[in-house]
Formats: sequence, structure tokens, C-alpha cells
Amino acid sequence: MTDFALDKPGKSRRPDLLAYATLSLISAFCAVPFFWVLLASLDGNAQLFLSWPREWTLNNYVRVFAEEDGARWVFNSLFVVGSATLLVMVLAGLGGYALSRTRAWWKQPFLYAILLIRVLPPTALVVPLYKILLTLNNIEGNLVRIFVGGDTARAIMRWIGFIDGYLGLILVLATMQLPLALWIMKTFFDGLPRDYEEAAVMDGATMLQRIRRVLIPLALPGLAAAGLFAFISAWGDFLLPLILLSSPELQTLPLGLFRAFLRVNTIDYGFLAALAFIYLMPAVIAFGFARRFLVQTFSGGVKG
Amino acid sequence: ETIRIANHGQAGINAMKSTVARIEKKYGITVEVVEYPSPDKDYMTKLLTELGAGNAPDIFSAPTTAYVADMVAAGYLAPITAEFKAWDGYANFYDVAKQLAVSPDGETYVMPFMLGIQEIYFRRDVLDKAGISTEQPKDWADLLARAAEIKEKTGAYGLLFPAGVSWGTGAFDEGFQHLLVGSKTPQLATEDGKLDLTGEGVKDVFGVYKELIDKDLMPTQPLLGPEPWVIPKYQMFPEGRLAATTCGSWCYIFDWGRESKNPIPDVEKAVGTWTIPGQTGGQYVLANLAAPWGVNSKAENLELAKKVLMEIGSVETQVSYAAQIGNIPASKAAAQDPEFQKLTELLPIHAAAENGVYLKQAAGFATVAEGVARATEALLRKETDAAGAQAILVDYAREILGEEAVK
Amino acid sequence: MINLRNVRKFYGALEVIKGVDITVEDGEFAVFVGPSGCGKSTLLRMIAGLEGIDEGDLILNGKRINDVPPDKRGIAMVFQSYALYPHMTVAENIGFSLSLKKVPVAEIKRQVGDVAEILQLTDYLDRRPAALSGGQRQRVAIGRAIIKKPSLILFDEPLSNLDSALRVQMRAELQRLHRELKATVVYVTHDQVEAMTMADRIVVLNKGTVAQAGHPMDLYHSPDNEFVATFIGSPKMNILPVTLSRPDAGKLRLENADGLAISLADGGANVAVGEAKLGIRPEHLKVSLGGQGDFSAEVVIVERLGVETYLAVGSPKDPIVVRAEGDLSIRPGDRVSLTVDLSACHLFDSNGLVIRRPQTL
Amino acid sequence: MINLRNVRKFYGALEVIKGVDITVEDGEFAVFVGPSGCGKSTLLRMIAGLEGIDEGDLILNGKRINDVPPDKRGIAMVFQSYALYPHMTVAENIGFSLSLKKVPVAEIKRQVGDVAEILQLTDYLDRRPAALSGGQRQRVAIGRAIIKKPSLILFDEPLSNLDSALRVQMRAELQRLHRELKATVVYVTHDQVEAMTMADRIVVLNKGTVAQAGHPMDLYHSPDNEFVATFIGSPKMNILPVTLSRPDAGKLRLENADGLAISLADGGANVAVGEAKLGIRPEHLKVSLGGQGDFSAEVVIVERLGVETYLAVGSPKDPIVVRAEGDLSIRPGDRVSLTVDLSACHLFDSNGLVIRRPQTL
Amino acid sequence: MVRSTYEKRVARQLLLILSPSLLLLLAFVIYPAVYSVYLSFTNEALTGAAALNPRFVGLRNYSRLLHDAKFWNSLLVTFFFVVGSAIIGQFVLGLISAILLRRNLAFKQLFSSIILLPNAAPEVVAGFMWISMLAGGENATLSRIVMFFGMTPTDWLQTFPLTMIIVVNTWRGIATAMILLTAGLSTIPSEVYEAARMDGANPSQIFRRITLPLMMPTILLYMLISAVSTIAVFGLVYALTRGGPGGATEVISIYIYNQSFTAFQLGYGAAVAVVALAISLVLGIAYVRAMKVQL
Ligand SMILES: Nc1ncnc2c1ncn2[C@@H]1O[C@H](COP(=O)(O)OP(=O)(O)OP(=O)(O)O)[C@@H](O)[C@H]1O
Ligand SMILES: Nc1ncnc2c1ncn2[C@@H]1O[C@H](COP(=O)(O)OP(=O)(O)OP(=O)(O)O)[C@@H](O)[C@H]1O
Ligand SMILES: [Mg+2]
Ligand SMILES: [Mg+2]
Repeated sequence: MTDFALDKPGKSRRPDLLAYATLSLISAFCAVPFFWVLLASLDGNAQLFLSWPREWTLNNYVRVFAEEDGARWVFNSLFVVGSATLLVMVLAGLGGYALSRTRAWWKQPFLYAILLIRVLPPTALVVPLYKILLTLNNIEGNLVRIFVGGDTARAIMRWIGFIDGYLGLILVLATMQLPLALWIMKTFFDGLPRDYEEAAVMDGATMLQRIRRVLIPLALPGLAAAGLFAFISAWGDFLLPLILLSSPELQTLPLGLFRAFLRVNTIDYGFLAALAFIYLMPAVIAFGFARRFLVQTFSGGVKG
Repeated sequence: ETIRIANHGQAGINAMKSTVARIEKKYGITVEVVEYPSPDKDYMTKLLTELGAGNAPDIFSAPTTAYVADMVAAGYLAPITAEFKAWDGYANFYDVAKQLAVSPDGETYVMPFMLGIQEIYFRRDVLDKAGISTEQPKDWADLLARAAEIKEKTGAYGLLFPAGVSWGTGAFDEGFQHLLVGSKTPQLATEDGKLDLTGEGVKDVFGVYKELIDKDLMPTQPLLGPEPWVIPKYQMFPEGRLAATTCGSWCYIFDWGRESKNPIPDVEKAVGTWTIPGQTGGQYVLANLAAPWGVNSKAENLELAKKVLMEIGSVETQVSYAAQIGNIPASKAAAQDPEFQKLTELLPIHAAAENGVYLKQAAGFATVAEGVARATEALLRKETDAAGAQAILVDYAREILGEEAVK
Repeated sequence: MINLRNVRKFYGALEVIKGVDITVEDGEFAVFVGPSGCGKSTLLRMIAGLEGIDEGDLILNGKRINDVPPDKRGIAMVFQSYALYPHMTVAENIGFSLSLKKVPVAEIKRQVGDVAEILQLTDYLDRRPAALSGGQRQRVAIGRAIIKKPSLILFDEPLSNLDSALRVQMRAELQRLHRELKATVVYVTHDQVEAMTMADRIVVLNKGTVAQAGHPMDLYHSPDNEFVATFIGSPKMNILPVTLSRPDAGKLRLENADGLAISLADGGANVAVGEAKLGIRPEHLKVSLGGQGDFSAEVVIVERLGVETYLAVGSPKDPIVVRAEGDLSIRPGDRVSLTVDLSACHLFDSNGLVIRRPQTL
Repeated sequence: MINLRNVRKFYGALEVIKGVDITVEDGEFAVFVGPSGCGKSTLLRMIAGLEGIDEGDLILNGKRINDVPPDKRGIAMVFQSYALYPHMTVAENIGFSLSLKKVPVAEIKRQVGDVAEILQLTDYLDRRPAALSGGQRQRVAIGRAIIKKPSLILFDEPLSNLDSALRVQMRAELQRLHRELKATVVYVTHDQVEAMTMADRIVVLNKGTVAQAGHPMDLYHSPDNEFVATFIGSPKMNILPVTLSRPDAGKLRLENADGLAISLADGGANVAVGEAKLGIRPEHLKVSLGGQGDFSAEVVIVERLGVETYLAVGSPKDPIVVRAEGDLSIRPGDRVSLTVDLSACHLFDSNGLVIRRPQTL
Repeated sequence: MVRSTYEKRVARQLLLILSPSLLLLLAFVIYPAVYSVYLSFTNEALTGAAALNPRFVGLRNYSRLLHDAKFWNSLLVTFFFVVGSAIIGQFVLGLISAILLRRNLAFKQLFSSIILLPNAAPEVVAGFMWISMLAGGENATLSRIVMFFGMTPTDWLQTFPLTMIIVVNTWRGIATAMILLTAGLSTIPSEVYEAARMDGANPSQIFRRITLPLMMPTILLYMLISAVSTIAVFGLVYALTRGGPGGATEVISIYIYNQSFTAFQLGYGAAVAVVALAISLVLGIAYVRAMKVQL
């Protein structure tokens, strides 16, 4: 093991070298797999295996948008995952606050529950989930059809439907991210002094005003961290969109990727890599933005 | 009125384009093509989830015949016997196609419009150069001897049969059953609709695999990886490092022909075909339904859906599919179609379908396919012998389907 | 005017406020003092409405307000941590309560301006709290309180986060504000110097009860009990265990183990003889090096501050503290004579209750 | 004995210790004081070896130890937060350094027992730090230091986390320990009362330089500069801007805007006339209600502590503080006369350097 | 205990603002989970005759489970997977990174960004990348690296399948471990380290006797959280090996998937899920109790 962020007199640089070496190894481990995607996506004749492109080209990217509905996939993914993230932030902000401040009996059981829910493999839930969503969807569809007919109803359901609609996917994606986000926010609020709220109470703020005008601004780092994790996790999810979406207008990036998998009989790795790279970018960018909030948030201690 | 069609794979979607337009025009309806994910497993995951919940498209295809009997048993498919027989295209279909479409209960549930016909494709140029006979092998022993000779004289792998889990249903569809029909026990389905997997033929087929693998006549490493067909078919075969492989009718066009990314020059000369010999002689051209289409039993407008299905069975659609995917039209009438005549590579195979044999379908075939994949995987990994492989298959089928379904 | 009548508070089974009666007059600056954990904050928060009152009545200007929500009580509070909203500017912090009430922006601006004027914050209105010094932050916290024109302002240890120099300065400032605003103030601290220097009325709390309430100088000069006597005054009053005897009628004798022996005229009061405690403040012991005194002792510690000198004499573990004016050059180990200023002494019984001051005995 | 010779420290381009020379004799109790950020901790940590020294020499008992690692210097340190290991018992905390040296368990136990005896910690040896009071924790921290039998113990604001009552008590305890152990101590604080009461030698630091070093009373009575003058003494020295003139040869005249006018004999020293500052400690101003004085002013604040009374007079923003013995009944708004005790005044030039004390002029 | 009306109102409001989350979890997680429990007592299937007429089969799925070597295999595989990747791999590398990155090193930002990168890769993409790394014998990137150092390459996913998915999952999770452990480290005051140095502790002693024990609460909680999330990992393994070869990487979530969507046996798949959940629950609670983890 090495030394701890201390300026040492007698400046021996050896531990530093060791640290650089170790970090370089770990970083290499982390970074190497990415090279293939990057290189293959710029390769006119990409293979599954890492090779230096003989002809450099942006053609793969162009094709994603020109030949395929790439822009639509990107938009759908961003819209669905973005909305889900936003929803998670709102719900986890509120719920985490409640969990942190409550002294009610259900606090501990609830915390255990949201921790253990994460054990459930999504694959075990998909079928029942589909059934309940379908039920909701049918009820909703019938309601909508009372007011508007045929095509309008379908257009509306595309937005608010539970199956093959934005809303359903957004809600389900959000729900899957909720446990972790609630946990993060609860921990965050635990570290936030109650004085602020009490000051706001004295100022005459209602619970909602308190949350909106005082707590949310204060909780931004926590919300950013919770949102980041939710975003990345929802962004990477392919099982739920796979099961829940059908309409071409609603397709998301991972589905596009699956669709691109077997174009004809061969796999077009260049195209696939370009799509994968496009798929990768938003998550990486999100990390870049929210990174500085991460440690800040978790420094309150991971304990509750 | 709207009919929803589930389709997947760009080629399939393209093949259906003109059909869809035709249907819309003919019946004055909207056909909505819902694009499903391409890998068969993911396609089935989604389709079956929707079917189970009663929310699936009106018309859809099963990626392989093996799924059909089970889908029938689950009540997902509407019977089309009457409509099919009354339809004017019916008469032109090859018998084998008609029979393949008949389910164990005697009803027809799917439109058998395309046939998958597999043969052994070999590098004539390579064999000629090495002085190896390019005669049609007479029986399995001959076939294996030929493979061994190739290996010995050229160093290239002698023969490839699809195997292993990652090839999906291919291990069954594109390899196992072609050998099985020429074995001592050529059928799996018994009279009472049960499965008989304990037959000697099953073991013997695994024995062929076993020998190919043990003698290193067949490349095993790539088959254990993802997309197992890529390296042997698209790299080794064109390079001559693999001299013979099973392949479907599409190979001349897509795998090594004009539509290929890595074509073999003058492919029809350089690559020859053998039919698959029987265990003790004979030639077997096993026909298979390629992605047969059916009607959702819960379709809102069943009648209309069935009419649409018949359109999919039209010669025009068949030819379009043949052009896009390289399968063989099930209708004899296709031979007269000028578009089809352009597909010179397919014409002789289409003609050969007349003598096609088939494997009787039964519920549980999807399970058998998976079991075969697992059994051949074990062979690839040299973990077992032929009897052991058969045991794996039998155990898996028993475990999944229950004792009562398996003899 | 605010009245607490027999107020009680329980945390679970634990009674932390044990039937407290307190009255604070309009315009008064009342200070609640007491050691840590005695319930000062709890009491204040009950007045604010942040904690429920389990028993008793809380009466503000004649109205029982036990169940009035905090923001409807017309009470403002300044928190120990100030609890300034870090994401708002000074102006926004001060105007927050008005903005919640949807007061027009221009009106908020005007009122914030007025308050900032009083608090000398006009130049800082656009800053965030992070860019303010400790004293400025406190003024903002006060501004946030007074903009509501409360009839009562509560302070919970508002100076305890400041360093000592700033503390002195802020003390003065708070008093000035109190004079200018003429508001009623309840101020919580555990620092008795703060209490003494700021209060019109001190309420000394001990373990959830009121030990004594009154004017600071009354508490200093006439503590009701040993607790208040030692709590008020710094360095704290020395408590010497003594034996009381009545050698002759009309005479009381006061002795301890260190040779202290004082005779008092027994003014007819019925003082019980036996064990008692004599309380002497450090400033009421006269020290001399050679001369005569009521008793003598060895010096263990000398603390020279220049303007005054503190001596600890007697046993090192439990010394008597003596305060002497100026810079004495006594050293540890010296033996000194001590004279007790009898007129300023206090006598407590074994329960710590004051017996009556010796000079009146 | 420890010597710092022209020691410098940079953080990046920022010079935080600007060539400091300090000597602490064996057995001395040296206190480094200074405002926050002046470099006290940095200096201490350089002595400890926790920070590198960029320039100059650090000499312990005649040996240059700039490059000796911390644990080899024979120096122990008590941290502000005590930095007790929370996962170890008191005994383990104290014995940790020995256990690192693989001293046999029995021997560790014996030595820990001895140390605990001295520090009255014997009853707490099995507790974890979390179960100790502030004072006990501090004793553990000291125990951890002295078990190493260091030639020098460093303390970094060890009392600043304690409440004021405990602080007074711990001050006495630290002095007792110092006497008993006869160790050399370097003690850092920003509290001048601590410095005054505990130090044999005070080193006043200001912005990375030594403002003055010496015996506490020397600093109190003869500050070298305005900084030391105002830093030492509480309440702090009043600084009045004055104008110096020399109306006649041999005479100096000292005037300010408030009507203060004092004539001094110019003892031949070459004092420059013009702007200067007069420093008067609060205790060196005599107050009277009606009588004559050097100048008069309005009272703005009165702080009555019983034993003494503080008055703030003059402008409310920048008042002059006066300390009066006893309990005066002056009220804000009264006008008082003030007499300056000339013999105790200090005169500083416009750079804040002492000119010479007026009484010697 | 007496409570004022104000406090009661606050308690009500808190429940109210938690309720949307509660509702979503109930509808989309708890209800499906309960429904799964119900399914586990039936022979419900996605296709075949059982799909048409599912029957209640009592405990048959469970008794079948007991004799199902594949199930026990998948439990064992899951155990190795969790221990190998979450408890050992991610933890060790995360801790090393966290500790090293606390130091004032040049390129600190760059290092930490790179280490965070894998966490941002969606499972599918991560799958592709690692297939390119591992599959295809001598062509695989890893093989080439290995050959560069003069060692013999192999077909990684075939020869060391479990090791490889552990490596890949480790790769993916270093970031989370690093973040949580960095946070834990930052709660240890630097003065404690300095005190230890003054006491003469060398770096390895500081690590063993100060850092590690003080980090214990964080570490224990981290291990709980990461173990729990690792049990549910699906996409990555699915993309890489689909559970193969020969069940060598068939972790419990893959096994459930294979039962439900390859064999189409929903009832049996549900039973597996229920048992897996029950085992995790028992182990989780036992862990929380034994280690006194603070939630
Ligand atoms: N939420 C609570 N639950 C249980 N006991 C509590 C709670 N809040 C305070 N107490 C207890 O009530 C008593 C009074 O606490 P309070 O905060 O009023 O003390 P205080 O006088 O303000 O002390 P300090 O000077 O330290 O702020 C203490 O013994 C404390 O432990
Ligand atoms: N690691 C660092 N990097 C840059 N500047 C630093 C660092 N540590 C301290 N400083 C600066 O060095 C100066 C001296 O700091 P130091 O901690 O010694 O002050 P101090 O006198 O101990 O103050 P305090 O009384 O607040 O503890 C300060 O201005 C501080 O901002
Ligand atoms: Mg308090
Ligand atoms: Mg410091």
C-alpha cells in the first residue's frame, strides 16, 4: 500500500512512481476496451477485432443518420431516459427527504425493502410487469377512446400509453432507478442540517415551498448524483424498451443497435460500432457533467 | 382498418415492402409493419411476451418451424386450413411445403411460403487442386472419409456442421435434422404426438459430430464464440481454410456470391454442392419452412388477417423473399416467374424441392432445438461422447417438457 | 408579553422540560442560560412552534398559541448556525418570508432596503452568504427575522460560532438593535457573560426547571441557590464546605478544615446548625503575602493577565480561586493569607438552597 | 532546545512562513499565538515533520532535523481534534506507538498504566474515545504523546473544541502536567488569554512573521508594535489616532478630534511630529460621571458583569472601551469624563511601530 | 407520547410526498414480484400447451428445483461471480484507485475520468467491446496483448468463462466502488493519519491499522450494496456468454431468463427467482445483523 496525500519531508519520489504505475495499469484496463468501438466506427472495413483502420471514414456515422432513423433513436432515447431521470430526481428528492426526516415506524422496513428490491433480476419481473402495464394500457386506452376516436387516440396513446407509449416506458424506467436514488437522497438529506427547513418554517413556507425553494437548491449536488446514476442505468437498459416498445417512431438506441445486429447475414461492425459510440456518448458526457457532484454527495458518508 | 405485422431483419422487411403496398391497395386497409429486434431469441422473447399477454400483432412469423407446434399448442395461432385450401395458390405448392405446414392436430396454422433447403457446399477448386474426389458422397462414412482426406491433403478443415448454443436453433435447423432424416430413426415425433429422442439415429448423428470434432475435421473454436458463423463461413471458407460446410440455398448469393462482402470469385464454379447422404446411402434433401407466417388467434379481424396472410403466400412475395434472403419459394409456379429466373443460383435447388423430405412437427421442437444446441456444445467442448450428448438432449427435453411429453 | 405556564415536554418517556413558568414582558431582553442539555433550545423551539408542547400553556399577548403553526405566531427566530439559504443573495434571504406571501417585488425591495439600512448591510445585498464574514452573516440572519416585524424574536446561541473578538462586538450590536427595534427578545446561551451583559432578565435553567429568574445583578448579588451562584459570575464562586455551630446564643460560628473560623451575629433567624456551604466569589477574597487574614493557603497556580491576576490556592485538585487586581508577582508555592469579604458572602444549606446572606444574619 | 533559523514555507507561489527565527529553551512552555491564518499550524507541523521546510534550518538539541522523518524526531504532537483512533480503546490509543515498535505486550501495558496514572485515566482504559468527555479525550491525546517520552510536545489549539468552563479547567491541568513532566512544550492557540496564562514565552505571529516574542508580561507591558499591543490584552487596547506636535522645544503635544489634549515632556528623543496613534488599555482609563478628565464622551454601551463594568464610549461604530472596577450604575446616553493613565500608554507611529512609551518621553 | 397537531401534520405530509415513489414501486416492482410468487406455484409457460391452460401445480416447481443440478450450479456460479467481481475485484481495484487518487498526483483528473468511464458504457456496448477483447482466439485484443508479452493466447470466453465475466463486471464496477470508497475515505480526518505518522506507523501499518478499520462501516455497507446489485446483473453476462459455455457462467439472472424465455417456463423461472430472492434476503439480513451495518 502507499501513502496518504501527505507532503512528506525528505521527498522520496518512489511511492509516487508506484502510484503512477498502478493507476496507469488500472486506467489501461478501463480504457482499452473502448478503443475497438472508436476505431471500428471510423473504419470502412471494420471487423470484430481491433485493427488499425486502413481507410478512415465517417461514413458509418453518416449511415446511422442517413440510412437509418438514427436521429429519431437518439431523440427517443434522450427523451425517454431524460424524462425518467427527471422523474426520478423529483420523486427521489421528495421521497428521500421524507425518508430522512420521518421518525415513523415504516422507515427502517422501507429502507431494507428498497435495498433488497435491487436483488430482483429484471428478467424475473418482465412478464408480470408486462401484464400489469397492459391492463393499465387497456383501461387508459378505453378512456381515451371515449373522448377521441381512432387515429387521434392512437397518436395520444403513443405519448401516454403504458405499452408502446412513452409514458409507460418512462414510468417503468424511473421506477427501476428509484430505489438507489431514494437511498442516495435519503443519505444526502441526512447530512443536511434541519436548521434550513426550520428557518423556512418560521418564514412561513409550506412543505412544498420549503422543498421547492430551499431544499431542492440545497440538494442539487445530491440530485445531480442520483440523477446521474439513474440516467446511466436507464440509458443502458435494453430489456425494458425491448419488451415495451414496438412502434418504429418510438424506437430507442439500444433497440436500433439490436436491429442493426443482423442487417443481412453478416454483421456490419463498422455501422454497429458507430451506433455503439453514439449510444455511449451521452452517458459519458453525463458523467463528465455530474462527476464533481459525486464525491461531494457521498462524502456525507455512505452510511445513513 | 389496420392490420399489424411483426417483421424483423432488414432483408425480411425489404422483401415484404411490395407485398405490403399491394395488400393496402387491394383491401383498402393500413398495414402497419412493426419492426422487431433481429436476433431470433430477442425476437421470440418479445413476441411471446406479447402473445402471452394477448397484445401481439395480427400477423407474425416464427423464426423457425421448430416453434410452430408449441405456438399452436399455446393457442396463439389461428387455424387457416380452410382458407389455405380454398386459396387459389394452394395447388401450386410443393407437397412437402403443404405437409410441413400441417400441425400434429391435422390443421394448418402457418403459411408455408418459403422453404429452406440445405446442402453441403464444398470448395471444388480446392479439392480439385488437391486431387480429391468431388463426387457426391454415398453415405456418412464416405462423407467423413472425404473430410478426413481434405484435412490430410490440404490442411483445411474438412466439413462443418453448425453446433453449439450460440448458433441458436441453427445447430438443429441447419445441421442435426439434415443428418437425422437419413439415419436409422428418421423421425422424432411419434404417432401420439410425443417426442422420441432415444432413437439410435439420434445417437448416430451425434456420432458424426463427435468424429468430426475429435479428428479435428471441423473448426470448433469459432463455434464457441459469439456469432459462430462469421469466422468459418465468411472468412475460413472463402480463404479455403474450410473446404466444406452445410449451407442454405442463399449461400451462392449472400455468403460468397454477388451480395457478399467477401465474395469468392466465380463462385458457382469454385463451389460445388452435395446433398446430404443417408447413414447407409441415399440422398436426402430436407426441406424446412423458412420463417413461416401465421395469424394471431386474437387478431381483431381474423378474416381480414387471414386474407392478408394469403397475400403473403403469393408467388410475388415468394420471389421477393427469394431475392432478398435466398430461400426457396414453396410454389412451383415461381419457376415461371421472370424475376425468379434471374436468380439462377436458386433455380436448380427450387427444382430439387420436389424430392424434399421433411421432419414431422410436434410440440416441444423448440426445446429439442435448444437441447441439440446444448448437446453439440458439449461435444464441441469435448466433454462427452455421442451417447452422452444424446443423454444431454433427452435430459433437457424431459426437464423442460416433463416426463410425459418425451418417450 | 409571553407567558409559559407549567409547560412540559417529553421525549418518549424522558421529561426534558419539567413544568416551567416564565414570563417575559414586552420589549424585554430575556436570556435563558443554563448548562448544555438543560433544555434551553427545547424551550425556545416550543415557543417558536417547532416542537410541540406536551402540557401547559404558551400564551402570547394573552392568546394561547399552543396549536398555532409556527409561521402564524408572529415570532421570528435566529438560528445558531444562522441557517442562511446559501443559494440566495442577502436580499433574497432577507426578503424570503415576504416573497412567500407574494408581496409585490417592489415592496419587498423597499422593506429589504429598510432592514439592510438598520443592519448596515446595504452594500452586501447582492452577495451570497458564503461571501460574508461571520458578523455579517449574523446580521443577515437577524434581518431575516426582523423583516417580519415579529412581536418576539428568538435567538438560539447566535454568537457561539463566532470567535471571541467578534463575539464581543456582536454583543454590543445586538443590544443596540434591541434598543432600536424595541422588540421583545428571548435569547438562549450557555455563556453566562453573554447573559449578564445583555439581559434585562435572566432565566437560569437547570435540568428542565427554572433555577432562578430575575435581573442579572439580582442573580449576581442574591442567588437563590448554589446552582445559580456558581453559574453566574466568572471565575465561578468558590464553594467551601463549612460547619455551622452556635457557641453562644445570638452568635453563629463558621469553621472549615483549612482553619477558617468566622463568627457572625445571629440576627435571630432560625438557622440550623451543622453542615453548610459558604460561597465566596473570587473577587471577594483579599489576598496578602505576609499579613493576617481569615485563613491562609498555598498558591498552586498563578494566572497573570496583566490587568488582573488569578490565583488558585489550597488543594491542587479542588482549589479556591482568588481574583486580584493588577499584576501580582506571587509564584506557585507561596503561602498567602486570605480575608473574606463577609458582606458579599453567601451561605447555602446542604441542599444548595441559600440560607440568607451572612451580613444579614 | 529547539531553534528555527530563517525558516520559510511556500504553498505554490504563496509564501506563508516568511523567514522565521524562534528559539525555545529546554523545559519552556512556549506559546505561538496569532490571528487565524497567520501560519501557526504550519509552523508547528513543520517542527513535527508533517510539512516539509522549504528554506532555513530546524535544529533540535543541536542537530539539524529538516530531513528526519516525523517519527524519528522524538517529538510528539497533540492535535486540535485530538485525532484519537476511534476504533481503539484508550489503552490501545495510548499504546499504539509502542505496539508499532513491537514492544512486548506486557511492557506496553505497564507503560500505558503509568501514563494513565499520571493522567487519571486508569478507570477509562477500556473505553472507546466516543464514550469519553471532551476533557478525557484530551487527556488521552496527551497520554499518546507523552508515552513516547518526547523531548518536545507540540499542541495545536488543543482547547478550542472545549466549552469555556472545561477550557479553564484544562488550562490548569496542562500547566500542572508541564510542571510534572518537565517537558518542553510548543503550544499553538489563537486565544490570547490562553497564551497569557500558560506561557513562559509567547511568540506572536502575524502573517507568517514573528511580530514579537517574549515573556507574557513583557508583551503586555511593552508591546513592540500596534499589532502585539492590540492582540495581547482583553478587551483589546484602544487605539486613538492623534496628532503629535512640538509647540515648544522639550514639549510634545498630543491632540485628537474628541478634545483630548495632553502635554508631555519631550525627553530629548527624536520623535517625529505628525500623525500617530495612542494606545490605551481599557483598564488604564479612569471614568467619572461629573468630574474633570482628559476628555469626555457619551456612553453607548454598558456591560455590567458584577465584578467589573465595561463601557463603550464615543462613536457607536468605533467606540473606546473602558473597564471599571465593580458594578457602576452608568447608563447608555450618560456623558462621562475620562482620565488617561499616561504611565501605561503606548505611542505608535503611523506604521504601527512603538515610538517609546509616553512616560519615558 | 403526546404529539402536537403540528407534528402530526408534518408526519402526514412526509408520507404524502413519499407516496408517489411508493405507488410506483408497488405497481411496477412489488406487484410483479408478488405476481411472480404466484406464478411460481403454476406451470405457466410462454408457449406450448401450458400457455393455453396454466395449472396450479403446488410446490412442484420447488421440488423440481431441489433436484435441478443446473439451479444449484447457477447459485454457485452467482456466488463466485458476486464474490469475484463485487467483493474482490471491484472492491480491491476501487479501493486502490480511491486511495491513490487522494494524493496530489499530476493527471489525477485524467485518471479518475478514465476509471469512471466503464460505468458509463451501456451493457450492450460493454458487451460488444469485451467480445472484441476476448472472443476469437488469436484475434482477440487480449490475446494480442498476451502474445506481445510472449505468452500463449487462448479463447478466453471458452477457457476461463467465469473468470472473464468476473473481469468484465469488475471493469464495469470499479467506478462505483471508487466513488463510494473515496467518500468513505474522506470522512477520515487527515489528522488521524498524521497522528499515526507521528506515532511512527509506516504506510502499510497505517493502511492496516488505521485506514482499514476506520473504513469498515463504509466497506461493509459498500459490500452489501454491491453484492445486491451484482446478483441482479443480467445484460452484461447475457451479451458476453448467454450463460455458456455449458452453464459455466449461468448466473441466477441468466438462469431465470433461460428458463423463462429460452425454455419458456415462466412458472419454473418464477420459482427460481423466488428462491434466489429468499436466499439473498436471508443472507442480506444475516449480514446486516452480523456486521451491524448501519442503514
Ligand atoms: N429529539 C430528541 N429526542 C430525545 N431527546 C432529546 C431530543 N432533543 C433534545 N433531547 C434532549 O433534551 C434535553 C434538552 O436538549 P436541548 O437541546 O434543549 O438542550 P440545550 O439546553 O439547548 O443544550 P445546548 O446548550 O447543548 O444546546 C437534552 O438532554 C437532550 O439530550
Ligand atoms: N495546503 C495548503 N495549501 C495552500 N495554502 C495553505 C495550505 N495550508 C495552509 N495554507 C495557508 O497558509 C496560511 C497559514 O495557515 P495555517 O493553517 O498555518 O494558519 P493558522 O495560523 O494555523 O490558522 P488557524 O488559527 O485558523 O488554524 C493560511 O493563509 C492558509 O490559507
Ligand atoms: Mg441548544
Ligand atoms: Mg491552525
